[in-house]
Amino acid sequence: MDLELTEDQELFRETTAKFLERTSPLSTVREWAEKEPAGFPADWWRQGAGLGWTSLLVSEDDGGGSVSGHGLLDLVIVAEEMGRGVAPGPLLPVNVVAAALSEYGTQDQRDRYLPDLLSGEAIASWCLTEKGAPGLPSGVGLQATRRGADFVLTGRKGPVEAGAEAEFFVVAALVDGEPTQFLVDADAPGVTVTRAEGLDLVRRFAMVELDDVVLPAAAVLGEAGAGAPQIERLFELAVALECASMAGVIDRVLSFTMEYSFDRYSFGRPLASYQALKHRFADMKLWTEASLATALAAARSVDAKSERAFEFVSVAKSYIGDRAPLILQDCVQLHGGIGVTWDHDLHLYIRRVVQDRALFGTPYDHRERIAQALRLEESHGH
Amino acid sequence: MDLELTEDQELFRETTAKFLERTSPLSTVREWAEKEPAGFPADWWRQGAGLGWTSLLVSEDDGGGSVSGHGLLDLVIVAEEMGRGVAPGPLLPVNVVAAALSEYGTQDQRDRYLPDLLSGEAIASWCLTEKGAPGLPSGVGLQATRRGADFVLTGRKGPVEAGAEAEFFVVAALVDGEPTQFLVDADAPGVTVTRAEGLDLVRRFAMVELDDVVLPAAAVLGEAGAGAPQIERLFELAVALECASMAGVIDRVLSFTMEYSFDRYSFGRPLASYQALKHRFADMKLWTEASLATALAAARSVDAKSERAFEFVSVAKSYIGDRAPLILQDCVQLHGGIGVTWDHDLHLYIRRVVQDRALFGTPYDHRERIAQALRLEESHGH
Amino acid sequence: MATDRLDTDRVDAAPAEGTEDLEAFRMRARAWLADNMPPLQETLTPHQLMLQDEMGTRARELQRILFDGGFAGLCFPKEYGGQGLTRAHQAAFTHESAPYEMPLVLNVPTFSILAPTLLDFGTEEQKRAHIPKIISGEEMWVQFLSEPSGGSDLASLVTRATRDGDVFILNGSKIWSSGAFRADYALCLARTEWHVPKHRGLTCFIVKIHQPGIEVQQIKMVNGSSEFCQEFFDDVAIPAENVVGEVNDGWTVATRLLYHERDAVGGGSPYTSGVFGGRGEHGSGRTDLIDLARATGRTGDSHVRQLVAESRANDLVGAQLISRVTKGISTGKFPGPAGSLHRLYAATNAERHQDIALELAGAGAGAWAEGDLAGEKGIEFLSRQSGSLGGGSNEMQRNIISERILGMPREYAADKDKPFDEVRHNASPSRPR
Amino acid sequence: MATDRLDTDRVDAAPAEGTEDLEAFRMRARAWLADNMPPLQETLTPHQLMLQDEMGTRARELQRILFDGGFAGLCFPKEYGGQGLTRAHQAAFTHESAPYEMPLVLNVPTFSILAPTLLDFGTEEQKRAHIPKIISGEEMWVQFLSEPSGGSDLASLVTRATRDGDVFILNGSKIWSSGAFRADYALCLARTEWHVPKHRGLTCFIVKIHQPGIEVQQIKMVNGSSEFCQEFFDDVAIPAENVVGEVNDGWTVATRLLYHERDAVGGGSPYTSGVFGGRGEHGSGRTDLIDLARATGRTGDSHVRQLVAESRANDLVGAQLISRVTKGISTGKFPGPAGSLHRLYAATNAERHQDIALELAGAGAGAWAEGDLAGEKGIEFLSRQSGSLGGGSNEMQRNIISERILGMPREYAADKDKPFDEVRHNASPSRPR
Repeated sequence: MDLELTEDQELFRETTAKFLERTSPLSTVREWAEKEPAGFPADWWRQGAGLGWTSLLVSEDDGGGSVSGHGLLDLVIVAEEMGRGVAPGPLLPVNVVAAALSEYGTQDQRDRYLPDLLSGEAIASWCLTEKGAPGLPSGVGLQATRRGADFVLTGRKGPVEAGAEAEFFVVAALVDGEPTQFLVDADAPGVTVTRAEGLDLVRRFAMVELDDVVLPAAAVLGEAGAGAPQIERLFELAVALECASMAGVIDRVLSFTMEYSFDRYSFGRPLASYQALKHRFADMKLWTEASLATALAAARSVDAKSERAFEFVSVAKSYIGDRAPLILQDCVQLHGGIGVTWDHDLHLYIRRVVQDRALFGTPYDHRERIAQALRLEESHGH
Repeated sequence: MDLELTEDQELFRETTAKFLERTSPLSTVREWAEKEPAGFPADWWRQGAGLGWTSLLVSEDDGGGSVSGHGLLDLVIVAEEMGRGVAPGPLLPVNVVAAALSEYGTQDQRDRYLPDLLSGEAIASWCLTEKGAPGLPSGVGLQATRRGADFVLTGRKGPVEAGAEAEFFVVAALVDGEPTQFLVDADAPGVTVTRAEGLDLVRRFAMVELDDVVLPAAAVLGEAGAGAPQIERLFELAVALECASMAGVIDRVLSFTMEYSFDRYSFGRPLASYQALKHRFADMKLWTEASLATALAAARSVDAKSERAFEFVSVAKSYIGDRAPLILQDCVQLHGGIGVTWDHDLHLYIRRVVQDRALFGTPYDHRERIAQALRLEESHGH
Repeated sequence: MATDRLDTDRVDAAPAEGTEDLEAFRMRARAWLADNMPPLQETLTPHQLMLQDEMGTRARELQRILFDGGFAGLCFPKEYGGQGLTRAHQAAFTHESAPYEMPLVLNVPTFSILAPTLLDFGTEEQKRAHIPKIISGEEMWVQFLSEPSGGSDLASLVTRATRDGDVFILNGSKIWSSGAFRADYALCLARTEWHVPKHRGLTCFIVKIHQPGIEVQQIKMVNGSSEFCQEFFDDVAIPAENVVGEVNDGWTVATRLLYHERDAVGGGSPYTSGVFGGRGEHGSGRTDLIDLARATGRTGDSHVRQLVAESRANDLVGAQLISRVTKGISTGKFPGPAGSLHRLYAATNAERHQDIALELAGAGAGAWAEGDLAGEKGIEFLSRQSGSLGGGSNEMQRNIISERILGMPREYAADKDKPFDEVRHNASPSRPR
Repeated sequence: MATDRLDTDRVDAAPAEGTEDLEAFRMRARAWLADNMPPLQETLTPHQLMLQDEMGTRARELQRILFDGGFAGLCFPKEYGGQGLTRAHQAAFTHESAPYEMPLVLNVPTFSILAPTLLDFGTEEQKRAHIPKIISGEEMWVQFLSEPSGGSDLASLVTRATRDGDVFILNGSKIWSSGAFRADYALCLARTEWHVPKHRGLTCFIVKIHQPGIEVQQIKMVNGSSEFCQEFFDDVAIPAENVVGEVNDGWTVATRLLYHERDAVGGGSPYTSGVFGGRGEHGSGRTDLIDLARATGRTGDSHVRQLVAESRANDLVGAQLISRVTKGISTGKFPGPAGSLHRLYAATNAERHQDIALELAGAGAGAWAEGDLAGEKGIEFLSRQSGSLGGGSNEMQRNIISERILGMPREYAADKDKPFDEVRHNASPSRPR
């Protein structure tokens, strides 16, 4: 958690946390996992939107508004709390798309798409990732060819979060080899959305197939061929949210595992009194604080549009992405056998963290970005 | 230590250990490090040769002979004891060259070189490694070109153990792209030997430069172009000896660190009573036994000339090469500040292990060999 | 514990006069297997086989074929229906059996844990009644040891058996019994005396599982498996002749059982035939990471190559360690608890294997198109700790290694020498409805 | 300990009225540095500078330049010769000073450990006598805490100070004092009372180092450095007015000293100017692994790229953690001992850095032609644990984190509440000849 929240942010955090606790405790998450195709009821998401979950990255002119003047720093509060509670909901894709529209959309595009997105009526998602390529901006390979004044997209995107629920997509593609983003309606001819499998119980994904999808020039976000900075920016927003989510998860799990170690007795002593375990808790506490620190540093650099954001999000994602699964598994180990049963909540957290770790660049992918930032030559030689 | 030594082997081990204890305790090793250019007095090595250190891999016809009928299994006993005592001496290079002569040499070559090698009068070494290439058989790049019936070698080899003390070398080179080994006298025209720096205090290295060194066909070991199996075989012998040496080191260091933990009191309790330390000792014990197990399995497979030897030496080297430095450093940590002082013996062991780890293939190089053994394709593609 | 008297120690004695020559045995086994055992179905992984509901029935059938062919219970004594052969014979048979479908589910716990414990501490009547039926595939056994309240501190169990004439009345609950729903008998440890320190009030019983008063519930695990069970006992009457060992000396029996369990989980048991993963030596035959590297097109990436090779090396070192430790124990150079070494190795190697798999799976471990190999690795990662918890946690193994192999001071136990009813312990959870 | 009374807490109070604006200060510092400080000699690494014999003299000269320019002791109170500025000013100055030669050797321990402790517990006379001279570069200080017999258990020290009228007579030995041979004064903790529990019989003294009865021996370390010293005291008379804090309450002073030490080693001290490694934020400027990867021609190998990037990430996360922890402590959201977090992070990251360096060095770490970078890494690896031992071992930090941050039960201490002369402790080694 940010140690320097404003009073307003603190209030916002409490409101969010209480809402999640009341409306989607883990028992409810498990229910929704069984019976809600989207992983959550539509009405619940609209209520979240009412709390501001969809509008923090959008300018006031477009109907948005932040709590502190730093929209992303407000939004990571929500992401962190959602991690703490393994909450469902398309927080990441909706906000990335909202930011894309607000920052790069024409007036027409904003008028058409933003109101429903902000109110929670509509869901949208970002199609960046392609199978077999790293989930990075550099992994975009989908070709958009010109046909007269139009563009034609053919290829596959995915996994796409909330893909089956989305009414439209921002699709990253290449026009003449240059990154370009398009707004694509989910019901446009040639778009086929198929549910994918996923590790998280309530955060759902889909594959999006585009088969000769014809788009007018008005569907281009910004200008054709000028999408690279957009994609990098949206990618940094997405990664900052993932990092906050993972940080929230480990902070929460470490905390209840600590409690368990105080309550559970073995050989007449609480588990918490065993030095070998104490030292592991010390390491986990260290890694958790380091994760919280780097997640926040990443969010701040992205919020400030700093030139360090490129590296800072990759530092955070690679560090937390490595540590978080290890922390959670050690927490399983400290719980003993119940930790690997379906009825215990630990696996819900592992699912969330492993998914966050995997999408929008694995730690490997992000270290590769850091290596590039360090100008490490890719070919051999002295 | 091998749990299945024969009585003769057990006696041989004791004799070796007692000799080392008597003639080269660590205080003597430190003295020799200061004043012996070779790292040991020549007479001491002749005494070791008298105990059989040079003849175990040589057939009885050639004046050699083993203790158990399994020369390498006898020799790793010496290597392990030398690790335990950080003893000096060109055990590895002399035995590799002796094996090369005995297994591949002509009668003339054996008559000329072996007697002095076996008696300890002469020292020899193997020139495999080249700078900038992995220390593997595949790293040989030195060109030997034909000039009439002769061969001309030009290039650099090194680091070469005991290079400055060696009277002759077995040099691995390429003839028409095919591996070929040559016997090269250290005083042959065009051979320049320069001392190198090294981590170990008493095991010395040199760089060997060959500048238009002309060799007759009689200097070829075996046949020109048929050196690949020789080089692989000698490499496996060398790695098996390194693994035994590292295993000896960690077994010894773990043992005296254990003792220290019983004797040293902190907060009124012996260090050995702290669970966090106990668990680390348990892990170190596990890794040490695993290291002893895989070192022996490697030696056995090489001794038996098994087809698994290729993989087993690389498994052992990569495993021990990774674990041994970590075990030693944790032993330093358990000793506290005195563990990083010059006067404490721990650094002598670290030097030995880091050097063993580095030469004849790092763990990285050996994992690359394993990947090749697993037929992992080197180029991408489905 | 005077282990030198125990039946299972005989397996490492010199082979009896007239024992079949190893190579002759190997040839005979090879021919017989080819004629009698069904080839392994390559489409089903051993893990999938393990999860099949029908596997119990199938295993009994397969075991019967082995039994009829004279290849069942190779290392069990002849007087109880075994073949009285050596570890080397068993290893040869296991090697030869790799291409065939084998009744692997019987290996753990029936053959490797329960049968050896019964051999060591059962009465002559108990052994003659059960061991032959175990070897023929007629009886499957499980252990009723752990309890929801217990964790690593097994001896603090609170399931009670109260003497009532010729019977003991059992009440309480057990957990983590593997496959109890399909098994026939259990060795059950219960508290028979409360006013003595915890180890001294326990008794071990043979319990018929499917009888009134016993309810068996399968536990759903994170990977979807329901192998493990929890049992609830409601006034179950156990005949006094079902006591194994002495009354109130059940801890001795349980200790031996745990010794066999460490051996079994670490892969060092001489009583098992066949091995998961098909061909190759113990644990060295896994190819899942190679398949994964190929499926993701990353075999040429040196980071990936390093990880695949590391995992391969770890597996082979594990097999080499088992050889060393079993040799050390059998020659008396290592103490009995040395089995904790390969047990801990296997568990930590399994963790590392899962970590490497997750790394190689890349983006596909989070969400994936149906059937992707990477997705399987995401699912498997949920169970990463399974091997580090079952059969004594890694923490307990490290205690054993440091205290009983290295001789370091024992951990302070707040309940030492105190009557059990005066010690703080975890409450038994109430039965779910 | 009522830390709210301590002088060093003032550094995180709101800046005084009229404090110079940060950006104005930065500009002024930048200009002054360019005019006055010698540029960093790129040919000498900071580590080499550290090892130079002459560095003490050189540091005093450099510090005098800073002092004369009004840029010395930025965060020290004005009444003792400092500038009374904020952490932010200090950070700005450090950033600006990166291209220049700075008196880094004064940072630890003089500025970051001894001076703050003196600020917190010295008498007004002691502070006025020493702090200004410290800030001007005239006095270098060290701590005399650890003893050969002590290890992590500092309070079990056996150096004795026996009262004799107006003086205390000091006998015994201290070790691990950094740079004592070139320093002027020490804070020395000695036992003044033996019949009470160990913490309650200690007193802290100001000791002039170079005087009869004190012998200072430099200790040769594995990397060739001789920075650390051992001292032997033979009937050294210390005036009673040199007591810091109360007699027999030296533990309070030492505890605060260790707090400042954790801050210093972890990189969180506000009292230091300049930073090792030149440019960049704390610890983020290291490029040795990049240089190594280039020197060995392996920058294109993905395994190598991963490791270099991991190390870079670890360094940046370390800097981010320091910011978080110092903010947490200064706002009261974290307890004081939270400094152990970044202290442990820095130490374990240093270990990992060395491991990665060894991996990247490859074959060259074992034997090498003169001047090879890989060989340097082999040598450096010998000192891998240095950061994990100095200033409280990693084990002590983990105890502190678990017990004093997470509130877990304290480790059992066999000497708790026992008079020191009844407790088993390690003997003091005899003096080497």
